[in-house]
Amino acid sequence: MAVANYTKIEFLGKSANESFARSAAACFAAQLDPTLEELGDLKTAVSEAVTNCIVHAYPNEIGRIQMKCRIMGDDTFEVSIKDWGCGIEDIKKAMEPLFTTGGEDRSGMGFSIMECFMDTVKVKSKVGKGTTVTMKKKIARKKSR
Amino acid sequence: MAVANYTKIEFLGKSANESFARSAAACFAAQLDPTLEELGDLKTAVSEAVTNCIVHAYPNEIGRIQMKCRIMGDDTFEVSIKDWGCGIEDIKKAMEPLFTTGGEDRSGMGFSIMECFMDTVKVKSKVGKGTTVTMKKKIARKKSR
Amino acid sequence: MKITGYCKQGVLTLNFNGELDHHSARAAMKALGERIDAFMPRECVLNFKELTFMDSSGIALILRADKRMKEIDGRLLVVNVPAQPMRVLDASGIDRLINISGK
Amino acid sequence: MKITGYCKQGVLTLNFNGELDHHSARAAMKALGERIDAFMPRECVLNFKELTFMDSSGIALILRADKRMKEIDGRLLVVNVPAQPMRVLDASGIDRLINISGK
Ligand SMILES: Nc1ncnc2c1ncn2[C@@H]1O[C@H](COP(=O)(O)OP(=O)(O)O)[C@@H](O)[C@H]1O
Ligand SMILES: Nc1ncnc2c1ncn2[C@@H]1O[C@H](COP(=O)(O)OP(=O)(O)O)[C@@H](O)[C@H]1O
Repeated sequence: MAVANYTKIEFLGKSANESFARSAAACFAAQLDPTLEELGDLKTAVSEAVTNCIVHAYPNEIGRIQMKCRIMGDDTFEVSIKDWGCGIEDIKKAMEPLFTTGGEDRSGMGFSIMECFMDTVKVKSKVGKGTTVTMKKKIARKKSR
Repeated sequence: MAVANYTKIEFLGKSANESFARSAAACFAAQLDPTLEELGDLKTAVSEAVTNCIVHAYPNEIGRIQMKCRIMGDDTFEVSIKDWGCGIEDIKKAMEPLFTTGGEDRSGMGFSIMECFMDTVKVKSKVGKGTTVTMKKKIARKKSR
Repeated sequence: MKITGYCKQGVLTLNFNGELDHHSARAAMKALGERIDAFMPRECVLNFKELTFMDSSGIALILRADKRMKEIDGRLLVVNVPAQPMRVLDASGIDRLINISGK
Repeated sequence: MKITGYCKQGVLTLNFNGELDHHSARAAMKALGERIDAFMPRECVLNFKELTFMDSSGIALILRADKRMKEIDGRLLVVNVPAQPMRVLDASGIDRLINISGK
């Protein structure tokens, strides 16, 4: 499927940038004229993935995060969030509901929410190298709603 | 002055991205807790600079645009907008009010508005290589308002 | 950007809803030009009440609308201008040429 | 994120205003814990009416507040939950453990 539009956003893994990242993704996705619910779903999924970079990938430093947003010709919104942090040893386990290495501050529901709100969620990771989470969601055309 | 936070955003020179670019800049600047007026000024200045890349730098193609936003330690917001387009031959002339090479669709007020709404506007350009516009604006602290 | 409007007793009122930038300006100019040509009003009122953003593309649009109205011996008014578009109009000095009033 | 509240007849009501994410959760949890400790209420009501965004950080916060309330033999209620936070609560299944009501 051809890419109709894209943006690449690089930012620091500071918690103040969580709201920037999800808002920027939503501003870009606005071109697909999504419903408020679809927009909320995208923002939530991006917020989870970006928070994971800040909390888990870079526990002791302020690392670099890269977010790529793509609008595909078939009105699918694709977003990938990449870090160069600690990586995930067992991806399958990490994606189980309630699994967390984050203690009481985290719920272990991050990946479950991404999977619930997006059509597909793919995780690529290498311990010591970093993690990329790629998510897709088809936005319904206004006419067919 | 130390950089407290930054983001680098790359996007295509499609006119649909004008609203994305100014909104993304505003979302990032939100960390400085600007007034509505300051936020409007930033959005307007970014809109002018990004539109110039799309209209003037890449008249016959969809080029690449890069926007860097920086929050400085002294609460200055700095934004630079870069293209790899046709460049500007006479920068001084280009910045004069009402000067335009864009015909009836353009007003020739882009640079004047940037200069009016931002504290400083700097233009670097090389014909055939591209243009970078760098603008700064100090955001007043809430307490001292 | 959505433009709606009506013509009553020679006064064409056009309501601008949304953001007026380079992306939306061409379609807005077309809609405006078509309506002026269709109604040939003696007065054209651009109602900016619901205009959420405007940059210098809006200035070009206002100047062209003014030119078109003068050609048919009519006049142009811009009314209900919100704060952000008003700052752009102020910065441009266009308020010395066109009849503009705020919100 | 701003939290305001009052305690009346053993019922501590806390109003959440703004976005509840990882960035704001720590301060929110601190404010919440301090108020529960100060008033030792029999009921704690989290009023989400003005909560404009919430991600899974909010789930962790609710679960901790629930745990703290159970320790002092009280109960936790979450009320006036807007659409987006409600979708997050639904997806998490937390609505089976906590008393939650929508807007
Ligand atoms: N970007 C990442 N880098 C390293 N580890 C990660 C990353 N994202 C997730 N993880 C691991 O996966 C676990 C589960 O993540 P998640 O489902 O989002 O829940 P939570 O963030 O609440 O822990 C995390 O606790 C962490 O161990
Ligand atoms: N990024 C750019 N690349 C090439 N030329 C530019 C660029 N930005 C501005 N210019 C030149 O400077 C002129 C004045 O720009 P400006 O004041 O923004 O007014 P306008 O965009 O309405 O023409 C333009 O007409 C164009 O010739």
